[in-house]
Amino acid sequence: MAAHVQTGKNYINEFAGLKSWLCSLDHKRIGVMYAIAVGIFFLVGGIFALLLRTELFSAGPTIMGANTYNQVMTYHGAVMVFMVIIPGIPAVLGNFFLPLHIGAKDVAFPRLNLLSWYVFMAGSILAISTLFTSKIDTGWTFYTPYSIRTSTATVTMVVAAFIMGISSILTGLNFIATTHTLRAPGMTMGRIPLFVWALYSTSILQVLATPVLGITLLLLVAERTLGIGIFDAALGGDPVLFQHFFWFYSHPAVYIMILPAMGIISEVITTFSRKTIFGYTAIAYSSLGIAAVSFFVWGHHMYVSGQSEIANVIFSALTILVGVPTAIKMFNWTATLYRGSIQFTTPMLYALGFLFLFAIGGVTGIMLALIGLDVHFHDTYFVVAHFHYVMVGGVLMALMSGMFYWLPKMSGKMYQESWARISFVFTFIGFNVTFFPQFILGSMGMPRRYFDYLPMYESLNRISTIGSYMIGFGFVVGLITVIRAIYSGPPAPANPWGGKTLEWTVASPPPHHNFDVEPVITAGPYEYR
Amino acid sequence: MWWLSLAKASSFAPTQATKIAAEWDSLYQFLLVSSLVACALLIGGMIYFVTKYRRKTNHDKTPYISHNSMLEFIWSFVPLVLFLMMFVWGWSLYYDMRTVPSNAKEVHVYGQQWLWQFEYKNGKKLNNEFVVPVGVPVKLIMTSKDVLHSFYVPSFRIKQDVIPGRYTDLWFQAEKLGEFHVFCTEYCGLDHSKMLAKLKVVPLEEYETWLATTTELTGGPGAQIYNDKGCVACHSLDGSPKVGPSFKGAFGKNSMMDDGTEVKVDENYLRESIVNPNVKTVKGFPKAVMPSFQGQLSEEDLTAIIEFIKNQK
Amino acid sequence: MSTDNKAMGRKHHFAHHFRSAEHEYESAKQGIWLFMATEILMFGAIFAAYAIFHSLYPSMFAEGASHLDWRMGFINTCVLLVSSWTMAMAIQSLQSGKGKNAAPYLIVTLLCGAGFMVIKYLEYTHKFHLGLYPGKWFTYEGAQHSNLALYFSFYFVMSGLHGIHVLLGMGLITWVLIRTMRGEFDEHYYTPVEGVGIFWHIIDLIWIYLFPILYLIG
Amino acid sequence: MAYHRFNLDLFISNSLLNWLGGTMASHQSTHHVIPAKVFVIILGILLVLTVLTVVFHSMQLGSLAAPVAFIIATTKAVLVMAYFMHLKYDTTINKMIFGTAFFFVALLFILCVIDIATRIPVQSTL
Repeated sequence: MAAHVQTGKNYINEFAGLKSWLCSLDHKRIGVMYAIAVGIFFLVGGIFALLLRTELFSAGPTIMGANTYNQVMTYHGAVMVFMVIIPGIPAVLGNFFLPLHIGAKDVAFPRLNLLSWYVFMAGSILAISTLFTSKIDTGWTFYTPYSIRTSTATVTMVVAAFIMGISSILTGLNFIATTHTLRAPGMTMGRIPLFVWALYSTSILQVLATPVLGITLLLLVAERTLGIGIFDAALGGDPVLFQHFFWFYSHPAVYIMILPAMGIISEVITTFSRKTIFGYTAIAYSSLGIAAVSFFVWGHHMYVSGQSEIANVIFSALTILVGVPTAIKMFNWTATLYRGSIQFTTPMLYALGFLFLFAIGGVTGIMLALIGLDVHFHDTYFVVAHFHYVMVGGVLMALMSGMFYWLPKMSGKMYQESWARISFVFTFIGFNVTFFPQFILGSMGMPRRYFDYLPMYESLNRISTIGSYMIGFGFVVGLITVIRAIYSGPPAPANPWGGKTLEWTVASPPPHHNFDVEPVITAGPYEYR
Repeated sequence: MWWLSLAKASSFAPTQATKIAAEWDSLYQFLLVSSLVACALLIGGMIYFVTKYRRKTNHDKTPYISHNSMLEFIWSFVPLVLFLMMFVWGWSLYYDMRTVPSNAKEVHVYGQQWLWQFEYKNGKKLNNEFVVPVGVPVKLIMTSKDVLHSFYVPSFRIKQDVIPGRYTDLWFQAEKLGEFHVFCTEYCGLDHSKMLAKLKVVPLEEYETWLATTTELTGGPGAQIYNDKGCVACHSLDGSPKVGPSFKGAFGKNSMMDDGTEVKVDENYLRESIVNPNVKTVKGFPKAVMPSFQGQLSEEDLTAIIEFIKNQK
Repeated sequence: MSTDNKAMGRKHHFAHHFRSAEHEYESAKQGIWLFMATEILMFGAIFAAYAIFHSLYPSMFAEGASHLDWRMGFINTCVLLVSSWTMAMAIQSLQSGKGKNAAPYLIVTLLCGAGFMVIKYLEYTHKFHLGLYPGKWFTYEGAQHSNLALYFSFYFVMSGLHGIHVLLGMGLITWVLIRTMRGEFDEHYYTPVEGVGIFWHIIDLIWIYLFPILYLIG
Repeated sequence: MAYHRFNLDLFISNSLLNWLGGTMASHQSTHHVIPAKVFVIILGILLVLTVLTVVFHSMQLGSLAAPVAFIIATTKAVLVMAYFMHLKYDTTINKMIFGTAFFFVALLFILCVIDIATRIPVQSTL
């Protein structure tokens, strides 16, 4: 570390100019470019969310008509799922820290890594371009036969999703090869940090699940252009088969979203309790376990879709199995706090917020896994509340926690603690105010994707809309804090939090080639003695 | 059971109008209470640890506890057993939901874009509302005429998708009299949120007499087609525009198309708009939403419906 | 050790983030095999859909298959098998130091690929001539089953997607052929050729299953 | 003093994790080269099997036709994978990667068939 401290060279100022960024093969720069793209798309998705909630403030048309509402609802889902939360943690924080965590100079295929970014940008721009043509109103799930009949720009959006899928496959492929072959000497699979275990399981899901989405979307395009009739009942096809193929990808996709978040939580809770993780092997194995079992459970999205009763029962039993490893992880994190020395920095606050919200998301997930209950809850706001608790409460809280935890390392600047805490408080309270009433709305039977609702649901929807503004404010404050820190924050030391993983042994921001001398690993990642 | 009464206050599910709804509520309340207990343990434990083990100095020494096999086994095996118990209870409830009693009365349900149609065995048809006897099992045989819909009665805790090209069934036995909401819960396009229906539960005798009376719709055969073919879902008779323009006073007037041309509303314009609706669209109305009725309407049906539209002054 | 291609081509040096050429080769091979896994999954899903619909409409699928000319399919299978052999020989000759005759093998593979596409072109035009288009464009009269179009939807989607992959493979082989002729590969460095070779074998593998399922059983 | 201070609890996990790590870092010095003669034999077998497929088809086996054709196609596929794609002489990780792909395709097919085959058809009684 001493060598380049005198020269003041790091991955940001080693080369200058836009071209050096856009053609950079450095995994750290590609991570930063992903961060900018995902950040912008997160704002776009957030604006759609606020439009949505404002419309639902009161019964009857408030600020838009039914057609516009259906489009806003679809864009909120599609932008958030395909462009924010699937690439979010793996592409931003994963690209930046996977090589640093395993003591490597770069990912296995740097050129493929840059190609993934360009493919992702091409897909995203094509998806956003549908906003200016005839938009889409099919819901982010593109269920047939409606997605075949509607006259909106579904083909463009589906091709865009296909292209983003390719980017996701290439990232997953890159990370698996990196984890397998580029670990530093002595870094056995039993000594890699849990964030790397999480990314490894996520990459397995990305490589094995996304191709099936690819062929499903291609068939949907062929359905609209050639009318092939596989998913269209009018020609003898079976719409439920589309749901099978779609959810075969989309349930592993929700684990592509949550597993990296769990990896960050393992890192943050360990560092800020200054205590080794409790049950390293259990957490590593449950990441792999979740990745494996996630391929068996997709049928729980289709309990009332005309799926046979026997298949329903089988899928319900398998869904129960996937609940167990998740519960194990929650218990292990809580046990890590026991007799630790806990420091309430913002990353830790967000991580504790994750534990709180993901616990509620988890128990409601078990409720939805039981077929008897799901018949009433399916496609109501109970399901909307459940997946927002695990996605916003889980993945985005972990993304913010990871962002603040690694901002000193990525930018070399410290953020302002007070403003960051304000953003946490608003996000956390606003989140509960928005989505807890939706559990009640759901059990009262309010269906989802409704532009207009019966008057009896109005008061709870009002509370929910107010809450959504609080979340919006919280995330915007968080974003401003990050940007202000990057431009005018005080310089950050190499190891501001006392972390034990490898990225804290290099300077902040790290040099272009990561490690001056290749580290030799002799012990586990969390050695708090 | 004490926990039942505790949970009853906190469960916000709508009124229990069938025995299955009662069973459903007891499972839901059990899960509510056990979730409350689980969250209290987990989150309470977290808050307790976080407050008790706050960082005192910057050089705190923490014990090196890497794992505890017994504890880890317990908190893996116990949740598994608990979840499997809940799964079996959920399964038995689902079993009751899906076994249709043999003596059930049958009602046929047709879902189409933004309208529910009900048909009884004696040919009685009506839109967006239907009547069932209390205390008698009723079986719904459902299919869709265009895209996916889903028949959902919150007070009965029943839901089943309605799929084009295939029949799906659903059964219930209403125990309470009164009127209950029916929603469509599978996204089906523009007026997905307007696709509501009313389910009236009446005593058996009243149901029998209601079934026997055939209400004669005023306005001749055209009115019947206006209801059966679902025109009512998008075209109103009182002048208010819905998904499509209203029929009131439409005939004989010149109306502006969305491509700016002016067209006189006469027989062949109406005939063309029914058989091939996407050719001309009235200004201000969504394009390519109306399905084509090519081959669904016989010649005299077509003239009857055009006649019906003509005398909507 | 053929010295002349050393003089012509640059000596390959492994990338900075690898410890040795062997290390780079090993991770490159893993990357290639991971990509092959995604290809198998994509085609596997469409085969699964085919099998499901085959069991739903068995007689209609049999009628569909009767319209196909199995002789064309048979020739195409043999053409692809030979091209797989020449591809394997290209890599084998590079590995055993006889780098000079790698290029001819690659050229023969390209020609076989082109032959495959020509035969497929003839099949397609013959079907279009009869009106056996996929899905809603289906204008063939005299079909015993009303939804025969569904069979031809599967036929054109599966063989079309496979055809696109053959074209992609031929593009990759051309790229590798140019680099071979520039003498960039020898017995120590031939990873791109092996990668393209494995991709070509996957295409052949998929056609090995496509031929009996589409043309014979139906 | 690089002794191993970090003890993994379950013994099995330690050996499996390190085995997983071990295979990946193994360095073969020279790559196995298959003699040209073997390739010619493999090509011959493949062509013969293709002819066999057509012969069996023309024998009108009826319900047996599909399994027979599938078995022949699978043997041809295995031959191509083992020899032409060098999978026979490749590291175990690459074999595992390629094997899991087939496993998950089979999983998708089986669970879809479980649903479609066990649907109880409902008829309209109008």
